[in-house]
Amino acid sequence: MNQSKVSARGVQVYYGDKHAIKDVAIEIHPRSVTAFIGPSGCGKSTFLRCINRMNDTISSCRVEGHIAIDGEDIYDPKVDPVQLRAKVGMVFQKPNPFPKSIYENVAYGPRIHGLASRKSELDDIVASALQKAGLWNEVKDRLDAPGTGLSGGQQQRLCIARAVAVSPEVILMDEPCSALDPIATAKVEELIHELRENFTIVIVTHSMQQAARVSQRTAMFHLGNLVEVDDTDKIFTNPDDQRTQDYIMGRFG
Amino acid sequence: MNQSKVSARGVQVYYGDKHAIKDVAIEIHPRSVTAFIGPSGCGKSTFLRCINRMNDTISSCRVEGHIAIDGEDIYDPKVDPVQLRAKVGMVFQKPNPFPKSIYENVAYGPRIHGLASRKSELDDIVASALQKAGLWNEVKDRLDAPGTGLSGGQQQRLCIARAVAVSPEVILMDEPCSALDPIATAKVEELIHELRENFTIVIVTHSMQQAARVSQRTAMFHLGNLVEVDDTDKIFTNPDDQRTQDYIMGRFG
Amino acid sequence: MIDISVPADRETVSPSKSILTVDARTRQRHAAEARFRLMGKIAVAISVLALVGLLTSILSNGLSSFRQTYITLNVYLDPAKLDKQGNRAPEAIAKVTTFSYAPLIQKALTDAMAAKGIAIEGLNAKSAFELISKEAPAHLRRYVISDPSVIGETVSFDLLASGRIDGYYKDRVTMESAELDRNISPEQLMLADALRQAGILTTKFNWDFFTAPDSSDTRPEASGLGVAILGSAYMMLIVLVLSLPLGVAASIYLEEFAPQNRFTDLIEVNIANLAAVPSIVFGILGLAVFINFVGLPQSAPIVGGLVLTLMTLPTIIIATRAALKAVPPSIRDAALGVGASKMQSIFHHVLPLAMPGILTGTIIGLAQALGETAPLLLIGMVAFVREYPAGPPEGFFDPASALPVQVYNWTQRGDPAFVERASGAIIVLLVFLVAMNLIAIILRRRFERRW
Amino acid sequence: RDQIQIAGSSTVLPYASIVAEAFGENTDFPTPVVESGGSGAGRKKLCEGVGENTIDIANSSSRIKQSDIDNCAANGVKEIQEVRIGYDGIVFASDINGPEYAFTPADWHSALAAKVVKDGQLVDNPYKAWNEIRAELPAQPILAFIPGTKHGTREVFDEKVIVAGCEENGTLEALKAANSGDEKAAEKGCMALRTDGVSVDIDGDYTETLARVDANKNGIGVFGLSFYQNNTDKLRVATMGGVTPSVETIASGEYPVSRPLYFYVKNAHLDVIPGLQEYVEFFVSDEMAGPDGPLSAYGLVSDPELAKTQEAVKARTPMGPLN
Amino acid sequence: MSVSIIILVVLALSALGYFLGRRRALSLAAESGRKLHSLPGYYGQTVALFVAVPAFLLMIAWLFVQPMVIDARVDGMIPDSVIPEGGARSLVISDVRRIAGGLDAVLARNSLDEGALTDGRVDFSTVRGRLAEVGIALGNDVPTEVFEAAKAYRQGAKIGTLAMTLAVLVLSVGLGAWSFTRIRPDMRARNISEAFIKSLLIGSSTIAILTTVGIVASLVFESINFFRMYPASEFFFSTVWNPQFRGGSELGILPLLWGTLYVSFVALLVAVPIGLLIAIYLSEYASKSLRSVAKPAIEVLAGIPTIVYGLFALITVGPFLRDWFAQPLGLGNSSSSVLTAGLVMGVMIIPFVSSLSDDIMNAVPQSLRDGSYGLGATQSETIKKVILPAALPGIVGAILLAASRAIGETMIVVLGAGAAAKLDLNPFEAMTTVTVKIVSQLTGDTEFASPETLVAFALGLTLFVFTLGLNVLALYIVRKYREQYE
Ligand SMILES: Nc1ncnc2c1ncn2[C@@H]1O[C@H](COP(=O)(O)OP(=O)(O)OP(=O)(O)O)[C@@H](O)[C@H]1O
Ligand SMILES: Nc1ncnc2c1ncn2[C@@H]1O[C@H](COP(=O)(O)OP(=O)(O)OP(=O)(O)O)[C@@H](O)[C@H]1O
Ligand SMILES: [Mg+2]
Ligand SMILES: [Mg+2]
Repeated sequence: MNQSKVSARGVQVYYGDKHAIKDVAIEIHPRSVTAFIGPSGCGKSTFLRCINRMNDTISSCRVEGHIAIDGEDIYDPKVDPVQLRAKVGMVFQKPNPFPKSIYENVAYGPRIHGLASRKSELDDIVASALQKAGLWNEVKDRLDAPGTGLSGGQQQRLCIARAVAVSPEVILMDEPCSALDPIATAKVEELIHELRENFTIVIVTHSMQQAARVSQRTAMFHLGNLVEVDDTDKIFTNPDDQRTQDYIMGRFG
Repeated sequence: MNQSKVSARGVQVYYGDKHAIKDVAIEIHPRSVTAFIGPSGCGKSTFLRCINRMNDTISSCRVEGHIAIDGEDIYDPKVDPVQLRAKVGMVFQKPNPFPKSIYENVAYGPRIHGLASRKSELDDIVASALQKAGLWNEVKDRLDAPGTGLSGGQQQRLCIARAVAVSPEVILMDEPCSALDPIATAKVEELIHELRENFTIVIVTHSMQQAARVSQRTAMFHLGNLVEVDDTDKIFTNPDDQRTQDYIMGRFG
Repeated sequence: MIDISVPADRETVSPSKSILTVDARTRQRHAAEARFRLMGKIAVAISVLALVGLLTSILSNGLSSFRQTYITLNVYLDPAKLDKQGNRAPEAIAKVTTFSYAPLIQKALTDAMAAKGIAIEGLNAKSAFELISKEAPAHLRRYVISDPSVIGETVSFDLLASGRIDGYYKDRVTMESAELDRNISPEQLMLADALRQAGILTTKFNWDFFTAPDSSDTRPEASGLGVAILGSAYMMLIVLVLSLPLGVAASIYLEEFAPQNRFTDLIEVNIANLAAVPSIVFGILGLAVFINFVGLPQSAPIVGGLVLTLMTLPTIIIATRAALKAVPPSIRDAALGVGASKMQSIFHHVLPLAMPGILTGTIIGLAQALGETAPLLLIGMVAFVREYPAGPPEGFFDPASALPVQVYNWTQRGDPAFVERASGAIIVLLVFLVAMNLIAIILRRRFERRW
Repeated sequence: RDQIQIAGSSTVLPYASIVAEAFGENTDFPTPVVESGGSGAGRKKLCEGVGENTIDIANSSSRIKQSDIDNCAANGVKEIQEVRIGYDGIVFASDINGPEYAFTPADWHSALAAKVVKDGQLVDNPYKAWNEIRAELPAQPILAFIPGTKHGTREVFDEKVIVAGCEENGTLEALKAANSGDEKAAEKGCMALRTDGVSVDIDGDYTETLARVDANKNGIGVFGLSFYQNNTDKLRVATMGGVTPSVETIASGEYPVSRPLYFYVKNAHLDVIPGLQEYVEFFVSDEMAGPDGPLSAYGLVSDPELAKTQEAVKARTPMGPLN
Repeated sequence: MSVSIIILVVLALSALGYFLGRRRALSLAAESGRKLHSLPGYYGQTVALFVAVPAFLLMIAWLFVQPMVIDARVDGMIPDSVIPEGGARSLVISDVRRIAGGLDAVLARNSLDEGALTDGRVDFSTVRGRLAEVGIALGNDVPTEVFEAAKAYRQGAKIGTLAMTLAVLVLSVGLGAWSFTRIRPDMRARNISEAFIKSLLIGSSTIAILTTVGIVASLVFESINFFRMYPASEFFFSTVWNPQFRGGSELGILPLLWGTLYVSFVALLVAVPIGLLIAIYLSEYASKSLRSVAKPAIEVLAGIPTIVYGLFALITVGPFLRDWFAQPLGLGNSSSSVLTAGLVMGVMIIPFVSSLSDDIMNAVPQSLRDGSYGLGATQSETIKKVILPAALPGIVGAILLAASRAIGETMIVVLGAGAAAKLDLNPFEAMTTVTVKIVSQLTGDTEFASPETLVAFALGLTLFVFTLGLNVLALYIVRKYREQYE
């Protein structure tokens, strides 16, 4: 139990009347990559957003149950969501760059967390984050161009860089490669590999191949239920649940 | 020449100083699917938006060259971009549902084009469009819920349904399956197959497999240049250009 | 251009931080957050406090104007005075001036005092009569003219008490101040008390305040807001009907259609500048254009409405443009992408989303227009008007005053009784304002959404 | 148009509205519309031309100027009647709870002028309290609320108090000497008031002055007689040259600070606008403007030559050239 | 037919055109089996617009031109001899116009027809008296030439009006019919009607320009008169403002401009922070219910008549500042001061900043907030660094509006800051603003054609140019820092 980075029990999420997550329990291991898979609309993003309490911002959304990070209940009233989110970073499904320059987009996190004391340090953080996200070459000579003027895939990588720049302990990535070409995808996967050594990563993906490539454990969601969670190898070769098998085989939707 | 649905010659696009599309010439065949592939930021979306003049809305964007649909120059001052866009539908890279109900999102196009004279007809159009996009089952009992309250993948399918509902002659799809699970993807690909019988489709995709599965012809972009355009089989088996080969093999980015 | 290079990789793995114990930096940030939030609360509190303070002072000064003191007398309408020929000819009766009615009332009062056995030492009949408003004879005269057959009968009238007597029951006048006041004496106040005891003098709700026209300085107790309310209503109708569509239309053109060039920049600056033009200058414009050039009548709500429209337009345009600008382009793209024309995308999607801002502009613009006096000064609406304007639309061309004008006028008058009435008029003006904006406020709430 | 339109001075406005109200009550004519907006603007409007969309009467707290008459003539307004309706008394009053004041014009000049003669020398005004000027005056700091330069009252104040006081206390002589005998410059020097906040211009109306006196208990305000009469419970009036202002002392000319009030009628409108002639006659009738009429009761000092005015009005005598 | 009846008729025709056009489009489409280019309603709209818009334009043009034409004709009929000495020709012409209007009234009152004018059933020997009966004022008696001219004028006007009625109706019906017959399924009805609407939009925005032209024009004329009487250099550069009744006034604008700037600055110093904080609190922190009450409530502040604020400044704030700050600090003992007026005015303009900014901030997409929260930013950091910059253009607009209101305010300044024009840094001193002096000089008792009154126009014009400069500056700043989201 204590080996889990994130542990959830009996999580229920409602959007108004709609019951979006039904009694989900899961343990997410530290220094490993967990993949969430499942058909569109099954609740992956919703559950992901529970882990750093991003659902707080949706007024109609109600979360019940227990989620702990490092054994600390994150829905405890004593918990400070700001600190939580600094610790648990997030890359959103829809790229949402700030209407600022590319540089400012990435520097924003380090600035508010005071990660750099000098300008040059900040420059370093920005550059290395962009590089990790595989965007450096494309933007290095237009860092002061607006982030909103980038292409879809570039924006996505910018958001990855932005999240990475604050070095959170847990990184939640909601389909981080959806708009990326294979090479950029590979670059991001490489980043995930690298990050895994020190951090805990949860990634939502629709690509079975990607899940298989990058994750150690995989969780399968369906209609708001967590169908099954296990080692990735096991899930992809010998799932317990029929639905998992069917989904992986591409047999329902 | 006359067999082309869309024919472009010497197209140049600039965003302010940035030269985003460099002298592209391409013929898009009618009743077929053309896939645009290429690394992120190479100009696929930009070129796609030229085809129905969506770039007009970006004030910094300047388009030069010649693009014709059915032999008519679409940048001719006599051309009404509205009519053009009714004829050339578009699914954007980032899902952008209207902040209205799901029903209204889909019904909007048919309404302004007067495609239904009675309410029941409109209902039918909406239902069938949603069905084609594979969203019907998920939303059929909450058609009056806001479209913005859908999951990422659902929003994407909603936008596909919205575009399909007006039955345009040409449909431009910018990564329509990026947020979709394999089954939903299959459903959309099926739709594309179906549509191909009567319509012309251009699809931007990052998945080589998808390009291979759905398209008859493939165009490869790189750094604003059209590297090569040919039959899909040819591109994937025996490309003329080294860059295409490299890209398909996943060797650069 | 920011020019930086890639550094050597820096992998710093800090030990995991607890989320329950707040570290120093976060504590600081939270303190900043709390301060910021507190500042927000304080700001809201300040403004609400200011509002409450102002409203209480208005209400405490003005609410009393909704009640008025009356003296009920049975007046014998003496034919010998009112109809000397005795044939009830309306023309002859119309010739009888109010000066002839006054003695009737004075007599009625003396009789009433005698009947109740009221006698105040050192108070003659003439001083006693000063308890009754100068409006009373006019009231009687109107009554008789409307129905000459009542002459010769004894009719019971609720007559207004004079302003000072009324003030006595509203704590504005006291026995001590009456000593010094040359318009009232303590004896008169004692008489008033006696009459009150006898049930002749009563305080009632003052409907006339809302319906009666203005009155001259000598009879504050009779003045009302009827003409002003009508005038303001007419003007606001014109302002609303003209400024909202014009303002929104102009903003749409400028924000969505106009090419971005020097000329449109000029227009933009120009509109912002119009907002800074003092309102009296709009009055100068109105006088020159609408009255002298077009030849519209003086003192008429139509001119006032047009001038206020011009004055409100910049406010609405600025607010609308800001709101249009705030709608994300992706919404426009979505509409254009399914083949909507620009016009359709704006009217179907952008405008509804910009609605809250537009309505705010309207609310603020109308609030300003409703309270404005300076431009009306030059087009003749800051005036003493006692005749009601006709119904719309002819009434738009009749002389009228306006609520702020009434406030402005009353605050300038010598008799302190007008202070209360000015505050009462302000209450009415604010109620008018809220009523007028209610629809906008409700609509705005409905249109508000996040995306 | 069926109602009379009147514009002009806000000093005349209360009287005009009393008359208009009574006129509307006692005749079949509609109540005239009385605008305020200043004497200057009123006379300008009167002279804009003849016709429906111009006004019939301009109220004025000062006599019409030649430039107005010229302007009228240029616009086709040939005949105007001048009607003097009475006099407006100007009084000095302080808070009711304060001390009594008995002023002379010289006191006021010494208190407010920028330069005064002290010990035979022309010096910057050194006085801080009234009793420094004259020992009989109370030991109160000097603070005066005087009409702003937009008000016609200020002209009278300047002329009848400041300049008169200037002459009285010898400053005029000294100034004349300093300006090498130039009368005009000396007078101008007399009227230059100190700017250190002791003399406060009021651009608003008497209610503002009253409010200021209320907020500054040692202040002395300049009011119209009628305004004072309505507020005798709050204000204590000062005597000027030993005379207490009242309708009687002003009418007799004993109290020095007063001015005539006028209105000007466009003769061309007389038979045209219904009721105009009747209104004019009604205004100057004894029942209204006489010493026992409501106007007098309200504080207008009745014109001793009212009978003459009544005749002129009946005869519609247009005014001759300004003398 | 009177103008209003023509308007009603044209509007009715236009409504009819809408239905016919729509129906025809539908039936044509059904007949030919071809798809309509636009929605059927647009065909109706096109016909309706063709019926109404050109007809109205013609009517407006006609109403402008007709009097000029007739005036020119009448002008020829009037010999110089009847023009009174020193009078102007234009006055006689306006007499003609008035007589013509009066004749109508006379005829109407006596329920007579046209013939009466010529065959003398009505006695017009005393035209002036006759007209007076119906409430038309004339300055002089009427010479025959003028009377004849008036009759001609009347005739001309009659014919003109008749012709106009005909022309307008013919144009309206004609264009309607023409556009009706032109309906084809492939006609670009939407484009046509949208072009019409667009021109209406353009028309609306020209009103702003016309207003400016009007304002400048109505100020310039009298300003020139002013500068003829008073040297411009004194006006612009003198530091003394001291108008006098008997002439010899000093009318320097500098102290007034300074007062305007100072008071507005203090007001903005109050309103901008408080207003912005309110906007932030309401749009980001407050509950929905609090917001829906507080926002309209605060807007009431903008609707309270300024006299209330003025009295509040005069009676409460002024003495308070004097007794607690100015006197202890030795900064003077004036109860009216720049600070008093500024503070109170600041409260009044809070809603201008708060409500508009609140709307704009509310329109910033949620995804931007999410992006910031997701990085571990606190709410206040998100607001300061993401939302405010994104909403900047709207906020600047709001502030400009507030500043404008502050510059234009009079009552609060009169009661709060006093009427003395002074150039001083001390905020506890009484000062005054340009606007206050515009109002007071314009409504004062000085004669109109004196520099003391006319200076109001010059002040207005100068203020106009001055604020124009400030606005250009503001636009430049916004352009520089603007951030476009999505
Ligand atoms: N609005 C804009 N302003 C300036 N530059 C832009 C803008 N939009 C795109 N670009 C630039 O133009 C180039 C092509 O962009 P485009 O969006 O066409 O790429 P793409 O091929 O669609 O990439 P992706 O697969 O990432 O969506 C990119 O370098 C991008 O940064
Ligand atoms: N804000 C919202 N309001 C109401 N319902 C919502 C909201 N967001 C999501 N939902 C619903 O909750 C369910 C789960 O949504 P979620 O976004 O978690 O799906 P997902 O697994 O991330 O799907 P996808 O792969 O398409 O992104 C969906 O049925 C969706 O329609
Ligand atoms: Mg999702
Ligand atoms: Mg793209």
